[in-house]
Amino acid sequence: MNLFTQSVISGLMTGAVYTFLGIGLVLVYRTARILNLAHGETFAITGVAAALLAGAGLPLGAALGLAILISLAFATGLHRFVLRPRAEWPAGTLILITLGAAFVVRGVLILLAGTDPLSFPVMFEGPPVRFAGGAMPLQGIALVVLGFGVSAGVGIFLAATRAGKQLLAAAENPYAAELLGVNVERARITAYAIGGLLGALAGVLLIPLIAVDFQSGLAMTLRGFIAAAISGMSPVGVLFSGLGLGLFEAMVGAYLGALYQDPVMFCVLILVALWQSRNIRFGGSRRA
Amino acid sequence: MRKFALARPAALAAAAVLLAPAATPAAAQEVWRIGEVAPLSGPAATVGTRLNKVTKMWVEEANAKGGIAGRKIELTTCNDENKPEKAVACARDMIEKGAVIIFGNALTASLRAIQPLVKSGPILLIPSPNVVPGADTYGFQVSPSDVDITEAIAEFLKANKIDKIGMVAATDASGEVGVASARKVFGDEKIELRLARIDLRATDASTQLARVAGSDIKVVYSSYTGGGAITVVKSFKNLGLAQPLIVSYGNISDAFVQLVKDVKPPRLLGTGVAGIVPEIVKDPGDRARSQAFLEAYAKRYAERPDMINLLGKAAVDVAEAILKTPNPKDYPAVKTFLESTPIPSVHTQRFSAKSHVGLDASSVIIVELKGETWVKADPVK
Amino acid sequence: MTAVLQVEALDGGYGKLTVFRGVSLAVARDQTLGLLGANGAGKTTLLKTIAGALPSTKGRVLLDGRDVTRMPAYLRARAGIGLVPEGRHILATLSVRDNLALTRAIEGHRPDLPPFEHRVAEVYAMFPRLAERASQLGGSLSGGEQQMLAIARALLLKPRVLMLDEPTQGLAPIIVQSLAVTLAGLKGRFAMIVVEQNKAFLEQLADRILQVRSGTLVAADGRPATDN
Amino acid sequence: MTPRHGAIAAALALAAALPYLQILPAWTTALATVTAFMALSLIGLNLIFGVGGMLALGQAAFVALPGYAAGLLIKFGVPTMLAIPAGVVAAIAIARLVAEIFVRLPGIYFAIGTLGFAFVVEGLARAFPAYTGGASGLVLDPPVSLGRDGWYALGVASLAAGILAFAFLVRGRFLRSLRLMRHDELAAQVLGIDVPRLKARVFTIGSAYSAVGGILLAYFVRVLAPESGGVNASLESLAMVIIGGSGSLFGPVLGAAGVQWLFAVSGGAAHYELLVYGLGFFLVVLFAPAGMAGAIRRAWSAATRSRPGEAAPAADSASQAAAGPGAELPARQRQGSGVCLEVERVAKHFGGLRAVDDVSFEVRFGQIVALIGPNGAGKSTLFNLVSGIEPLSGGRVRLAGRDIGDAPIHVRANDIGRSFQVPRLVGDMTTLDNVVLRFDHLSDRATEDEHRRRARAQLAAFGLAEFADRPVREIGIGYHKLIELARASAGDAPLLLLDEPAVGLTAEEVARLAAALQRLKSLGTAILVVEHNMDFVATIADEVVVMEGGRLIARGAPASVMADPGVQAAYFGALS
Repeated sequence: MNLFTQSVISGLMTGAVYTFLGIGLVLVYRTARILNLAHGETFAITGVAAALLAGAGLPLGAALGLAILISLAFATGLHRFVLRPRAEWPAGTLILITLGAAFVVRGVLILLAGTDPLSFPVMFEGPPVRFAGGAMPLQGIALVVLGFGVSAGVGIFLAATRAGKQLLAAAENPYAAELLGVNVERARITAYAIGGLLGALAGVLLIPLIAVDFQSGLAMTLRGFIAAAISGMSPVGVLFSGLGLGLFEAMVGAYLGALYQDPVMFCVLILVALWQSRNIRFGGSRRA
Repeated sequence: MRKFALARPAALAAAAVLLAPAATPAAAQEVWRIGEVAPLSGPAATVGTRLNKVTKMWVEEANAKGGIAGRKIELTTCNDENKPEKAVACARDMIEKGAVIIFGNALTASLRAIQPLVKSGPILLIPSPNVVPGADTYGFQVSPSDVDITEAIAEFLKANKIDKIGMVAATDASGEVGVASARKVFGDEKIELRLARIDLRATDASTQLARVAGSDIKVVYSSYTGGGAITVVKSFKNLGLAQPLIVSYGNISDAFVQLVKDVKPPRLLGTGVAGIVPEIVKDPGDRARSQAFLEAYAKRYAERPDMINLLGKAAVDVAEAILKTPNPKDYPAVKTFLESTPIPSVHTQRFSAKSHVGLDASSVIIVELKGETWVKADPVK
Repeated sequence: MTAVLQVEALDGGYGKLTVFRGVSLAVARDQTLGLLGANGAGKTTLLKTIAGALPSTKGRVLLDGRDVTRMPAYLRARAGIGLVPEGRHILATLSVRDNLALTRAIEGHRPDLPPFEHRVAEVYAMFPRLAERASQLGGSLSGGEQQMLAIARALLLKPRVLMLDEPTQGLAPIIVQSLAVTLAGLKGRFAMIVVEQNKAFLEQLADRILQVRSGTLVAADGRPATDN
Repeated sequence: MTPRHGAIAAALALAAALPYLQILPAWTTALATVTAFMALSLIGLNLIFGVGGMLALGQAAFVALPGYAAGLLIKFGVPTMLAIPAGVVAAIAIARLVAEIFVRLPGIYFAIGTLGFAFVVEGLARAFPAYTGGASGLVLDPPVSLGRDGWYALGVASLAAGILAFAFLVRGRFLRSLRLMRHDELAAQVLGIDVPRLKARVFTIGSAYSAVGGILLAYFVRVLAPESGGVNASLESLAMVIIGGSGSLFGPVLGAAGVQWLFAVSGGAAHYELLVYGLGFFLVVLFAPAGMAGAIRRAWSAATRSRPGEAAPAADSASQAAAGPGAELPARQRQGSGVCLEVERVAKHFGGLRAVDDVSFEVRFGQIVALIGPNGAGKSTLFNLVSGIEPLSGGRVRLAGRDIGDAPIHVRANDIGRSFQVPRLVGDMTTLDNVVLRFDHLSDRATEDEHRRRARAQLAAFGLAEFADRPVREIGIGYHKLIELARASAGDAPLLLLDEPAVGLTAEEVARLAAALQRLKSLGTAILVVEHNMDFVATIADEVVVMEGGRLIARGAPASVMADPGVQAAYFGALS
């Protein structure tokens, strides 16, 4: 077995997870100006729901479909019934509301699923693909392809399509967008729906490779947040920051030891935060 | 300072609390107060809830029979959320309220925080292999220690003429203890150890496995418990590794089997006390008790008991023996009693004045998953 | 007179705070109405309420005789109420062209709409400066250019009624002058309401001037306005 | 002792006795002890987040650091009694050091940075088990053995001391400055607050609370696990502060006690506690942003039907009566004579854009200079260069002969009063407090009462006395410009920079403004105004400076400048 190849494979898979979760956070942040700490809950909800439904005898496809719908309902419901009526509140308070929502989900999931981890079968079965002394499961390939592919799609959608630009405009200045005929509310709920869908997809693809439990949500949010923060909340940047984080984690794990992963990785995060904020002056506006 | 004008409201609230009907319990009949510190939420919730199920079952059964030595048991379970400060608050309160026994159904850091509190009693029962209480304390461990478990693995390797092992250990406390035991035991036994740590957040263990599971390695050991263990097993399968994989005692459960049944490595082994496979227990008494517990538990909770339940059972059996002594509150006497009397359980516990660990490596077996049940492991070729 | 926009006994404000009360006015297709008033008099709130960005608490707003009082702002924009808001609200991170393209949200909701390219060509002809800077970011424009862009955006809506909130604010006199010329050129194409503090500017432009005083409309001479 | 103090004392005594009374199920001495230490450390987070508005997502790091520092010292042979205070000092020193980094992180980046720091501390604690005890936890032996009651007494006493210190510290000038900084950092700088330093100070003091509470808790528990310094612990701390009432004196105590009690009383409740806790937190942030403290306060004022808060002090009301509306500006020393502001060949480049290019002019004491020019001519940039918001690319700025080109904003603020195009007042504070803020940060350090008296007189001089005790947000927007002018000119700064002071004012208000400026001028103040309203400029200005495209194109008396053909073409165009 070739350790380097395997590290790259592992890094790609881990990076896809970072990106998958990061892009959803970026999307909601860029359209609704909210750092959604309940984002990872869509991952946990999907996983727990799919595992329970599949366990109850539903065919896997149906269980996954239903689970994704539940997760979508959560993501859009959070916006529609909780955040939207409070759109005028300060950003910090809205962040805390999403944290509260994450806590509530955690409380519900422990009641439904107990404390044991759950999982469900992979969608892409078959022997792993082997090359250059490494092995990659089919589900892992799907995770990498969809993770980076979908995230790139979202990035392109935001930067290059009319609907994407409307979404960005709705975020930057909802009042102006509304006066120009943009249905801001629909733009926002679309963002939450896409975000929820991405979290759910990440769950569907990743959980068969690991497991999920009641407290997976916040951990996944944090993972996405790290990627998003390093990218400077940029929909294109998060592709690279996610990939970089994944490779970094795999390489450190392989050659340095997992114990040093966090101190090094988060020192980098602090440095990146410093670098990114260098051009922001007091009051939050960018320097001309 | 009008922001802080809270004084009168606070006084009023306090008065309201004072005037509320004081719900002091009437001087009820004497009971055995027993405390349990267990993580029911937080990262170690799996362990805490499983041990708690056994403790609860024991209390129900004992009280249904009219209690022990004529007294009913009053169990207080305190959720420490796997935080030492909570564990300390829980344990201190239990001691204050006159708990005769405390079940330390918690993990390493919490247990290390509670231990000093029982310097002069009550008895602290510990079903965790990661903490070895000193023989001068009132702490008693009903599980084989992590060193014992590692020794059993070493025995197994030697019996199969294997002199190299690959090990994946988490960056948490169990991994830390596991690594220390492995270095010591495998070093003593001249078994080459190849080691990789894995972060708790990891969603893939393939680099770790790639590092430790070379073609020269005949057996891989994962000391990981819980969700992380599943990641290791699944990565193992994905890499298509052919070696037998040994998982730690915490994974010898139905829940784990359900999670890995589709992704089982060619051979999945595990560590555990023999009671988990009653058929191979030599002592007929131990065998009968194990069998009886497995059945009773399955009936009560409609699920198969696992290793952690079994260790919980060992703890409640010791507790029952203590309550049957003439004066369970005479802690020095109880300590002497435990140090001199074997306690029959799913495995007979033999504490001594030199060791407060009731079981040793001889009680540990290497099991293997066949179908959906764990049986004694076959040799490794 | 057939009014394009008719406001009947409208009350509005922020939350529980009523800013204006009992406002009635009507503007015909070829008419420009000037609203004069000091800061805090309620002019901006009134325009925002007519545009649907703020809810009204009483009264009605009719566009071409159709009651739009319950319509959200984006639907009113699609129906033909254009507002050039105070402060212009240019999207700083989008290019000039993308700022203009935002108005394409109304396409498909208005059968009479010429293709976007035609409409853009029309506003570029009116503001050649914008055509030169089409790919520049909105935030990099000068104040006067931003005002042009804000007006151009509103024009792309093919409004039935165009409302301008303090268009001269913060502009240098030379630019104010060219703005007056531009707006005069638009007169007659649709109904206009211009809110200003600059009386001279309004007098150049408006057919009729009303004053907003502490939330009510009065005629320029101070007597109660009897508009409809 | 006032009745209020008596009530506080009674409530605290009762709360302290609560675990012994056994009337609250599961509220025991040990739990109360843990809660007390936790609440003590949360006071720090409350200062940083609740009062200072800095979203610190990694505060638990500073709760764990002193224990680890002490443990390390003990490992190297330092006696425990010495190692404990040294550990606390080390933690505070680290807080001071990292504060240097964090205070430079605006908004969300501060949250990210602090979050990262918690991960680093937790990770380091795990990575070096030989020094930190690793994941199994660091064992700490208390140097003295305190019994149950001893620990509890220590808990209550340290918490009481912490609360008192907080109440003593977070008031008056410090509290006002924090509220302004939280509201508007630029305005804070312009009023003379060294924002990075104030933030660093708040962060350090808050972390000192965390450290003291943390080390007491660590020695009570005897074991310190890496998780106690990590992100989850930090988020839980934040949740407790919010549930208790962020920004309020008793919030941390109520939050810690409420959450700990909730978990204790619902112990073994078959997993329901997480949901109860989650719902509790969620409902508080949704419906009771002021937390438990706010709810209690509201319930209390509803019960007594009294308005919360105190009447203005008697001395203030007396001076208010003395200074009737329209009174003259308070007597003061005349400003100097000669040149006040000297702008010499000043330039500012943004990349290739020359926003200000080789501009020189001066403003003398007792002179009003108007800066005019088309939009984008560089007037605002020039203002920013003079007040220090932007660094110079070239040239010099002198104030009364001193070169101030390198001085930071808050240092210049002592000599420069500035108003903004859109007034930057704190809406939640009274008009008076908004003006007192200006006096707070001038180099002369008079007493609080003196400052309040001067601020009241200043408001009276601008005809604003009636608004003094009302929050600014309740006052019509038309007055905000005038209030800001009163604030900018308070404290006799030799130079005033006024950005479009007449925009949005009625004719009547413009007249009042002109009169006020004339009075300031007569006292010798140098005034530089950016303005578009030419009538207004013609009335007040002694000299006009015209800019176009970043360059100065004309300078002189209003009438002659306006007649200049170049200016006509560039600026007035067809209008004339």
